[in-house]
Amino acid sequence: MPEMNIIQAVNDALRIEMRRDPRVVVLGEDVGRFGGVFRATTGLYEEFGGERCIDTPLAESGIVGTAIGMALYGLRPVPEIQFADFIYPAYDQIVNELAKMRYRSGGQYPAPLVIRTPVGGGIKGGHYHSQSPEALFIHVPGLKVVIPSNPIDAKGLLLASIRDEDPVIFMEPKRVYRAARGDVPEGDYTIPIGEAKIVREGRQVTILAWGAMVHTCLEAAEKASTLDGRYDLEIIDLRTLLPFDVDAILTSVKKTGRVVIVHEAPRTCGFGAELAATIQERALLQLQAPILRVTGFDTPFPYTLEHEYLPDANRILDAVARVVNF
Amino acid sequence: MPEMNIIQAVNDALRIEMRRDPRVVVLGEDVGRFGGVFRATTGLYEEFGGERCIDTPLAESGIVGTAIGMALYGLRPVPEIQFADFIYPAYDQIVNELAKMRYRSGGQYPAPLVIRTPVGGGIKGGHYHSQSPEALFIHVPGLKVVIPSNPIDAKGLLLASIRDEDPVIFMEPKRVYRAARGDVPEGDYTIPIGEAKIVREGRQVTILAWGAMVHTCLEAAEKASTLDGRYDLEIIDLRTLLPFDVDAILTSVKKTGRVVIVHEAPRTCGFGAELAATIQERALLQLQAPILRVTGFDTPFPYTLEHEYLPDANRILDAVARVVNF
Amino acid sequence: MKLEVIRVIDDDGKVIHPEREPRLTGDAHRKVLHALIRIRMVDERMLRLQRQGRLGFYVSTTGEEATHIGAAAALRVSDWFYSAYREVGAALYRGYALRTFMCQLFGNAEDPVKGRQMPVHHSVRDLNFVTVASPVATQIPHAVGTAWAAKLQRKDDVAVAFFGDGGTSTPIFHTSCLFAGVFKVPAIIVCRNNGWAISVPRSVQTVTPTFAQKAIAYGLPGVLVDGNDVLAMIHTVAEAAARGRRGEGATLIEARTYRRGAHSSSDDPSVYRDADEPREWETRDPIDRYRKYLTHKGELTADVEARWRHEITEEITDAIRYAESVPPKPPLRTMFEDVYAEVPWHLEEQFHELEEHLRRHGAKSGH
Amino acid sequence: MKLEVIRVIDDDGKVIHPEREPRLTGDAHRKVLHALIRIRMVDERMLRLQRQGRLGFYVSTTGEEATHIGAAAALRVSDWFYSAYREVGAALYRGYALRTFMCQLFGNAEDPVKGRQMPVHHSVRDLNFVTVASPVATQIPHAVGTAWAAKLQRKDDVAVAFFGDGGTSTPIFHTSCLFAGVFKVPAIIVCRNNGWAISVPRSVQTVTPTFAQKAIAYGLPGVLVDGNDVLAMIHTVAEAAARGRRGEGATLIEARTYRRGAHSSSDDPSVYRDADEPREWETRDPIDRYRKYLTHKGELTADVEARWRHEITEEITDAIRYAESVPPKPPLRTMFEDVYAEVPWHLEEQFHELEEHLRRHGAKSGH
Ligand SMILES: Cc1ncc(C[n+]2csc(CCOP(=O)(O)OP(=O)(O)O)c2C)c(N)n1
Ligand SMILES: Cc1ncc(C[n+]2csc(CCOP(=O)(O)OP(=O)(O)O)c2C)c(N)n1
Ligand SMILES: [Mg+2]
Ligand SMILES: [Mg+2]
Repeated sequence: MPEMNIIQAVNDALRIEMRRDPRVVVLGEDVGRFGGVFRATTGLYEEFGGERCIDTPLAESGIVGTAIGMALYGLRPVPEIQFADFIYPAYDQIVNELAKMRYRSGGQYPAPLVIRTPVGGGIKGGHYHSQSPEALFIHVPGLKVVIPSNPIDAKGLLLASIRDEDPVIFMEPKRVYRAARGDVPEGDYTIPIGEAKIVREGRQVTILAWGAMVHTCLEAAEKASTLDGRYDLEIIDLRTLLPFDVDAILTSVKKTGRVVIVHEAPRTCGFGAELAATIQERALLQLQAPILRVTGFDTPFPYTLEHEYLPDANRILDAVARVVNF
Repeated sequence: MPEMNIIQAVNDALRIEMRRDPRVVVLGEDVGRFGGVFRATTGLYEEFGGERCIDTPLAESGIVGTAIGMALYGLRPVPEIQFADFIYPAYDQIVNELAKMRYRSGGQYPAPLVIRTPVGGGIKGGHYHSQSPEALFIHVPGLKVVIPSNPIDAKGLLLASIRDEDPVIFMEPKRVYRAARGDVPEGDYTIPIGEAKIVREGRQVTILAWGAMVHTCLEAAEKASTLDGRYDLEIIDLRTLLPFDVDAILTSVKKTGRVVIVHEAPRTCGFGAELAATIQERALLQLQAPILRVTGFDTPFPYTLEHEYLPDANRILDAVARVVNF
Repeated sequence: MKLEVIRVIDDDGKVIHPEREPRLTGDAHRKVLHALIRIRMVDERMLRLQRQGRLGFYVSTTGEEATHIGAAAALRVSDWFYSAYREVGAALYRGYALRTFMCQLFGNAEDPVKGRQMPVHHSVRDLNFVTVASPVATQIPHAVGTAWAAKLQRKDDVAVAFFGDGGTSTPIFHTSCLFAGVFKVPAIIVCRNNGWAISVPRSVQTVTPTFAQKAIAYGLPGVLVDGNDVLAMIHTVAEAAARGRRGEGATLIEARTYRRGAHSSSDDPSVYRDADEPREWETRDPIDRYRKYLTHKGELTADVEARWRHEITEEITDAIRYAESVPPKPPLRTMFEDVYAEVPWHLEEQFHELEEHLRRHGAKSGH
Repeated sequence: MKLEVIRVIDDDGKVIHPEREPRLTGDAHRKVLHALIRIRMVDERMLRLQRQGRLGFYVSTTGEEATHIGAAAALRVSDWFYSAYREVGAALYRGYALRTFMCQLFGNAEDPVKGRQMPVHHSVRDLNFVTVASPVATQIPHAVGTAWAAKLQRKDDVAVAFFGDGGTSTPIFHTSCLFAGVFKVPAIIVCRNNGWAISVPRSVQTVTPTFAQKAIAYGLPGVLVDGNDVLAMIHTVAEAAARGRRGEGATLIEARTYRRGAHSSSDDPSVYRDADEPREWETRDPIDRYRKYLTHKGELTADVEARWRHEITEEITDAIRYAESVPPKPPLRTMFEDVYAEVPWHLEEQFHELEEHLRRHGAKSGH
């Protein structure tokens, strides 16, 4: 199994699916000859030509809007939005059109497509190259939201997403695009949408995370275990944010009775709120402590102070200490 | 004090402020000669002329985008988005520009303006005339979000919003636009942004609601009190959703130990999630039962079955029974 | 910029441009006239029904019928039709059953879109008439994408998108036309300029004398056509479709017409519009003009139309009766279906929660 | 559509259109040349600094300086300047201090925008140079709104917005131009067409031969100007400003130029662009052309420029030294300020939470 990073895994998945399924087309800004500003579409233009790996004008609403029309006709478009921070001009097409197509047509006109977009901070990107807007899509019925944390999941989930019958917002954690490496199975495989993964077993506190934060949580767990083995953390990588894997979460919570949720997005009305609300609804009596959230702050994403803004192992451990010592 | 409905109260507030402050301009689709499709701007064109009550082309991004430019220059624009369902083409201007102007310019370029927009269902409007997108703005740092439930608050909060130094998304509950009536003080007064209001005192369960749902909750409380006075509900009308009045909420929760949150928007990642998350973080030990949410379902807003979709007194009472009998 | 208004007949139905006259059989002509009359009669009856409180909402197309009936007549059923809320006559022209049409308006148990959308938001998969949305102009990029997909798949389908004059102001109009131009797709982008966007006159949407000239911004041909001349519509759309099929790309069409009625059943134009304005346009009625043309041509006798009117009245009555006899609500579970291809756990739970609740409290009256 | 490219001088600095030649004093001319040379030198030095790892990111404007320096020279400081990330030379022209400029690039404790944005996202309230954003073209409606507000308040300020060729594809370009046309506001909308949007060539943004012709869609005058001819830029923007001040509304300008360098310090054009292309454009360098013009005119001697270069080098060195001496981070509390006019309770809490946390764990290294 070749070692790959997330970019290579995404690239591999796209290539496999474009070879397998002639309906798959990739479109977006700079995805063609250049292979994408993060190089995730490298080589696709050369292999599949400009009709299937398409450089578009600078208009996210046009990219998503025409991709919807393609999907309605039977293609399987995989539009790329260069940074999630630039997805908002397409927001109307995503939330009012794409998300509602199947429903409003009584099931006649589904529009399955996958919007790939890099998310998250930690790359010195400031306000507009760092955002984590997952909650803005999770709140919209009709969309699925997926975010891998590592190359193996990235490939399997992307293949599953392209084959899914529903529109998927596929978020890629750009901070670990190259840093997260792994031995990725060759060829075709999928990882089911909707299944979380326990990336570290533990008995004391359940940590819920996704994307780049999974790595920060692992770092925290490592650190915790050296502190006289004081904290024994169970880390769940949600992988799919909608529909999320409520069973995996509740099973863990019933075991540990303590929960810390970690995300980069601003706290208020972030996805952490939904998880906390759901858990207390279903497992209040099992909770030994309040569910805490370690998140980005309720400010625009800053430039110089981004590492103060982003959750890190210390902040996670502080929250862990609070729930353990509650 | 004249009796007014919400539309008249909004209209009164706009007129008062346009008379008082020459910087205030109103702009939007059909707001001019027609006075708005809900007639909230009636008479303003006649009194203040087409330069201060402006019919625009059909482009929400243009309405909000140019209003930002006006605000930067020193005006106090009050753009109207005809239905909140149509706000998304302006979403980029709202979340990436308006919300971040003051912050990203180091405080040099604030853009105070008020976006008025009708929200909510119950008027046979289907997918596109019924949405309650508050969570999509609450999650965005830099915006304030206000929603009155009655004409007295509508007038006082709108006047406060226009005079506020920050951008405000001012949501108007269209279902009770005409139905909610009250004796509205004449002339100038404001109601502070950020303060909730206890609209019914009670000891047994705290009900959190806003907009049209406040009336549904009152109906539920009424019904509950006749059921052998079984349930004694305290109803808090949040009025401002961001920044929300955490003290008022916690004071009530500490008294009752039981909470039901009611909103029209889809459940997942709605504002109810944030409230539940916050309350359990701060008052877990006071909770006698899980915090329950009675909300719209996670589907697009339906047409025929809208009253099945919308929370009503019975659904609220079911949740009340569950938290009481937990 | 001066653009010629494409016409075939004058206001009296006389041919003024024989070189553009579509070569249709008598039957084909009569089918078009029948469709025009039928949607006109449907509109009248539905507005009455709405005023009687039997229907929640309606949007009529009176005076503007030729724009979309002409387009439908110029295209194949295999071509994709992306309609706004005011061109549903095209679905009827293609064969959409009036009973089904009526069930959609009522949002009842036999509504093909399962009571999920407001009246007039039809969707007819078999006829490639794509699900209508309320937000203005959002369908344009879909037509462009569909046309693009057809091109990529080497099919010779074209896609047409209709929208109003207000629609040209939307941001999505811009990006759609741009993509259509850059990728040279067989799309036909039709602005049905009826002079008003609710209360906002055309002069507020743009200061340009025409909408057609906006094509210049996208490298598209821009055609201005008399939207009340059904033959000119057929001619123009057929030419655009032929261009598209020849691989020459998209066309932007401005069809000049006029909204004679209210914007919708919720609107009252007397507040903002001079009552004389609509009257003026009655003299340019598309049905009258076409009827005269066909009569001159000897393709129509008075008794034919009388018979049609009788049949259509019966047909509408039957459809209403039918729709009113169907259970008024789709099954509860439909509310939770089709959000996704399969109902996910949270919606399954929400369905059961509601079902259980209604079992205890009894179904909703409907308020 | 054929549009003349407005020029004043040819590639050799010879006046070919004396009727358009701006009437500037020798000092004014030298101020313009100095500004052109200064931003060129700043760019070179900053890119070097970035490569040395002393600066996080940089965007240069090499070869395109005349577009915005010309505009700045044609306008008053009271006119509002809405810049993209590639026209910050205009702020320097207006008097923005290089030390402050440098502190912004470093995002340090003296950065006027408090370390909140990436390098080159300046904001200079005193000089009416409005806070720069990264998303493309989002500033255009703000310029239109500002110009509109000035008109409503009977002030004679105008507002200019700059953006790239890619910017014309955005939906907000469309609605902005439309509003500018409909409300006849004194805005100047400048597309700085430098041939590329990162790796995407101009030919993918539109199939039209010019961007200027898009003005026809909005009823605006559309002017095509040689963006490497600073005199032509001054002339064109001055005319547009005069039109605006006379109440005649907005102007759309396409300034033709070329991005000779990489898109930004994160980009590598060798992957997608023929290396000869930029070389061709070196012969049309705006500084060379203008220098020749001024030399012909007798307004410039060689020693002046040598002195400037020396001074500017010193000035830049001083500014870098200064910026590197300032504490590298703004105070923690600034992260929570200016989200709102006053810090609300939840941000106050979050600040204390973080402050307390850092007190216990020690400040961040900065990674
Ligand atoms: C994006 C959006 N904004 C506002 C509305 C509300 N609205 C519904 S129809 C309409 C006017 C549309 O006018 P036009 O495009 O000319 O079409 P017409 O109704 O004349 O056929 C408006 C403003 C909407 N549906 N969508
Ligand atoms: C809305 C949006 N989409 C994508 C990007 C990413 N991006 C940054 S610059 C750029 C190209 C801009 O090209 P152009 O407008 O021609 O300006 P230039 O860089 O050539 O000056 C892109 C695609 C962005 N900043 N904003
Ligand atoms: Mg219209
Ligand atoms: Mg460019």
